Amino acid sequence: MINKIVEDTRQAIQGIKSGDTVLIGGFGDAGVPFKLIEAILRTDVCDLTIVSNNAGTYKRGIEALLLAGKLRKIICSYPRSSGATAIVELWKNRQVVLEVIPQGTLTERIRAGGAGLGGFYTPVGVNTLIAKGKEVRVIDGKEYLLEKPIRGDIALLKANKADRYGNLVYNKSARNFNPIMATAADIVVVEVNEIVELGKLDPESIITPGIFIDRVVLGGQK
Amino acid sequence: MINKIVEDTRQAIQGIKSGDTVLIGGFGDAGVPFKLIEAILRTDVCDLTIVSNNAGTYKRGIEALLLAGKLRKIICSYPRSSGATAIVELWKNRQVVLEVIPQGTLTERIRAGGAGLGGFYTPVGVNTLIAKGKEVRVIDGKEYLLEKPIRGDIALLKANKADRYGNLVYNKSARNFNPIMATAADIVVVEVNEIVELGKLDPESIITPGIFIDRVVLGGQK
Amino acid sequence: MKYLPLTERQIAWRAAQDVSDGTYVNLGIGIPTLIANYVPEDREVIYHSENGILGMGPEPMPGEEDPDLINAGKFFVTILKGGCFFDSSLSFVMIRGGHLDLVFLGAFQVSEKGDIANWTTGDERTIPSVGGAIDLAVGCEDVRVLMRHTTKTGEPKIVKECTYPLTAKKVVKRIYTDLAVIDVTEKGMIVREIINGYDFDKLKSVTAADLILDENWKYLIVPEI
Amino acid sequence: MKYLPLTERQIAWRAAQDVSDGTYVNLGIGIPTLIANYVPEDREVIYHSENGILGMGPEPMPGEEDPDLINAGKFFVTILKGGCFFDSSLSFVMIRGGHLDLVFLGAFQVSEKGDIANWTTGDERTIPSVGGAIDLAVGCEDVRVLMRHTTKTGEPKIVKECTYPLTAKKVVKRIYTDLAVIDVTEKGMIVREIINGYDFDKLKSVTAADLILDENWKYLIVPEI
Repeated sequence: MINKIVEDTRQAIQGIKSGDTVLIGGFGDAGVPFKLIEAILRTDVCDLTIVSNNAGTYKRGIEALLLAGKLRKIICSYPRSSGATAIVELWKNRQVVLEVIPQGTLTERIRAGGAGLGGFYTPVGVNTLIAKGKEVRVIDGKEYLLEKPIRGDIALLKANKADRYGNLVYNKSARNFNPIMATAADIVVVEVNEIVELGKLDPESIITPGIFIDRVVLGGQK
Repeated sequence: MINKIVEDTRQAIQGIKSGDTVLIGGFGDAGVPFKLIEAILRTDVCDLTIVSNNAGTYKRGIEALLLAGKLRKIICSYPRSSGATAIVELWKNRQVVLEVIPQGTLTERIRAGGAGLGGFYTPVGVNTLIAKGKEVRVIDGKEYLLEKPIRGDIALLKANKADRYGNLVYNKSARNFNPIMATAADIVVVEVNEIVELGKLDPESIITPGIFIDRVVLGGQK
Repeated sequence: MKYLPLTERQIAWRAAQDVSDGTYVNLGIGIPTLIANYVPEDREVIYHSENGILGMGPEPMPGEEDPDLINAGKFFVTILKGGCFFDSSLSFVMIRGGHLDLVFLGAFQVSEKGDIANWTTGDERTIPSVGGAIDLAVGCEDVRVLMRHTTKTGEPKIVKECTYPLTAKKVVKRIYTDLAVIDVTEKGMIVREIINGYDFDKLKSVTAADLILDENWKYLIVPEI
Repeated sequence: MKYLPLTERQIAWRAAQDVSDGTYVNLGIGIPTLIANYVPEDREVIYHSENGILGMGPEPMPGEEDPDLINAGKFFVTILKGGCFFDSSLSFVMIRGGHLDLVFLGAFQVSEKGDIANWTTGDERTIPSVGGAIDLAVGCEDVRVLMRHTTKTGEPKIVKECTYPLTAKKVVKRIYTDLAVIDVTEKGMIVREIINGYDFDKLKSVTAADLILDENWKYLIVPEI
């Protein structure tokens, strides 16, 4: 019998190890798996690379990981936010490596990682600092940059509801990066607001099919 | 006021012209916009290039277009099917150009066309006839083919329900190529089983947001 | 003659008049966000938010905020009838694939050729943050900029060549400032509207690019808001 | 000694025994499709259909066919509890991205190194049709082939090098035929099971590749079906 539901967040993140690349869902605070991130704080793993849209705020989520000294690198599109102080300080003091990627390129690189592609050509970033060190190629008269896939050792996601197969639905704009990150890591873990019986999710409306999910844990209401 | 609903299939396909590339949704008979295709038969456009998963069967759909002599070329993944006789005959007699593409590469090339990408590297087709004439590139030790985007002048889709914004939901496996083709043509037209009031489709469950859709026409029940 | 530069709200009001019925629009962070308040009510406009919303509505009533329903600036918003949610991947298919009709952005600088610099000053002390800025600038056929005509210290923001790191080349079609409305065309920058009490010569003196005065130029008139 | 080659159903039965609980499986068109009938009932297996179904169930009862619910072979199917629908793009993200646990395919030929030829004979008179064959062969870590050991005219289908146009190189892990079960390994092709009444020498005589007999080889025993 397939049952991806685990008892607690400690079991949920099992297998995470120092040096790992961790994909973390969310945009702002919406769709961030705060409980799973807290579980990392209770382990001794460190030297992590985080891939996420933002870099945490107000000492919670990714900012808590930064403050706990667990991160080597952050790959994101928008670290600057009101309430984002740790990343600014650590970046200034060169205590964390920061890689800033256009948001659409970030989504597409993660998708490529999950889709088994070797890379893609995007017009985004041509003639900018983003192009530094990247191959520029003219295709049908237009310039593009070659961008490579991103994959994680583990992905930490947040969804609204799950069943025991790991089928997921999200809530409003808390969907954001979660569905693509679900496809692009060796271990994919999701924190949900609610676990429902198999068959309760409409087959037409499941956003992330369970095939992408390894473990589901109840995270408590948002 | 936004109202993408048109009265009949003739209005729906307005703008189609000889020499156009036409994306047509469907897999087998499921999700094929038969009424929109019939509307093409009633025009004098010809010399069309069709992009679709199959090449029609039993004198209906794409096969009807073939029999009417309207097609110059078919780009598809699987022309051979029980009931597919026209494509076989015309191909043997070199009366139609056939380009066969692996199904996942076909979906991805259409998606790239809709997503503004210049191309992508896929491992599918390396060391096969598919690789003929294509750039092979080693990325991180693995071989990939460069594949280019596909776009249509017009896309003909089938969905289950639509509202006046063109938001769409599909029915079961009739979804198939329709959502990606919706992103990749200059004019995007959809034939639906039912038109519903704005607000009746659940914002969490809309599969194709109306932004991709130009015209909606009621096609009669499947 | 006395003159009153437009307020940010007035710049947004002016831009809002150009948003026609039935358009799909993305409003960048900053002044552009204000545009939604001033689009004439008889026009049905669908707002896109890059974190995965189409049909975004105004801020919610106090007490009705939903932490899962925010815009790209991380402020609480609502969703209107006919709106929908999707993931970041599909959101950027919309943006990069050219599916939006109109994008309004803020900018540090815009060049004569329509180059835009709006994501980083290149300052070593300011953390770079790009978000969807480049995608939005590159993806849409009709990119418009809302900004003050000059910096706080009076430096022109409309320039021959951007000195700040570029966001994208040759993309800006129209600029709305507190002094004028200017189109970026093949022939050069054409001034369509100037505020009352100001004139073309004064405008040239605060602009570091060549300007052409449209022979049918008009006063840039906005309501008090 | 007399021997009875397995029927197609028996080949499928044998392959089905290797489908463990909780796996995500794609069954290619032809003999592989039959596997679903023979997976032991205590195992929960999720079938993927490349036209956009996970959790595909058996064919519907007469009169309950839904033209919108078909499998990749265009036959009517059903969906089981916990199943879902998605578009072709996400379906091939699953396939090419390595998300399926097991893929069973038919084949014209399999080579010693695990190369597979199953999509075209290269015959000028037969219309080429690839479908998802290459994606399936390339995307999954565990690709297994079900086929008759020889062609109708007795030619070996397990060969040193494929003579038909390749589908993919070095992907097949195990082959189920009407005579044997053979693993494709780094060391070569290892015969794990042979049908009763047949032997290794006979097997070699109908195989055009080098074979190694597993020292723990067993009889390939299947029920009558």
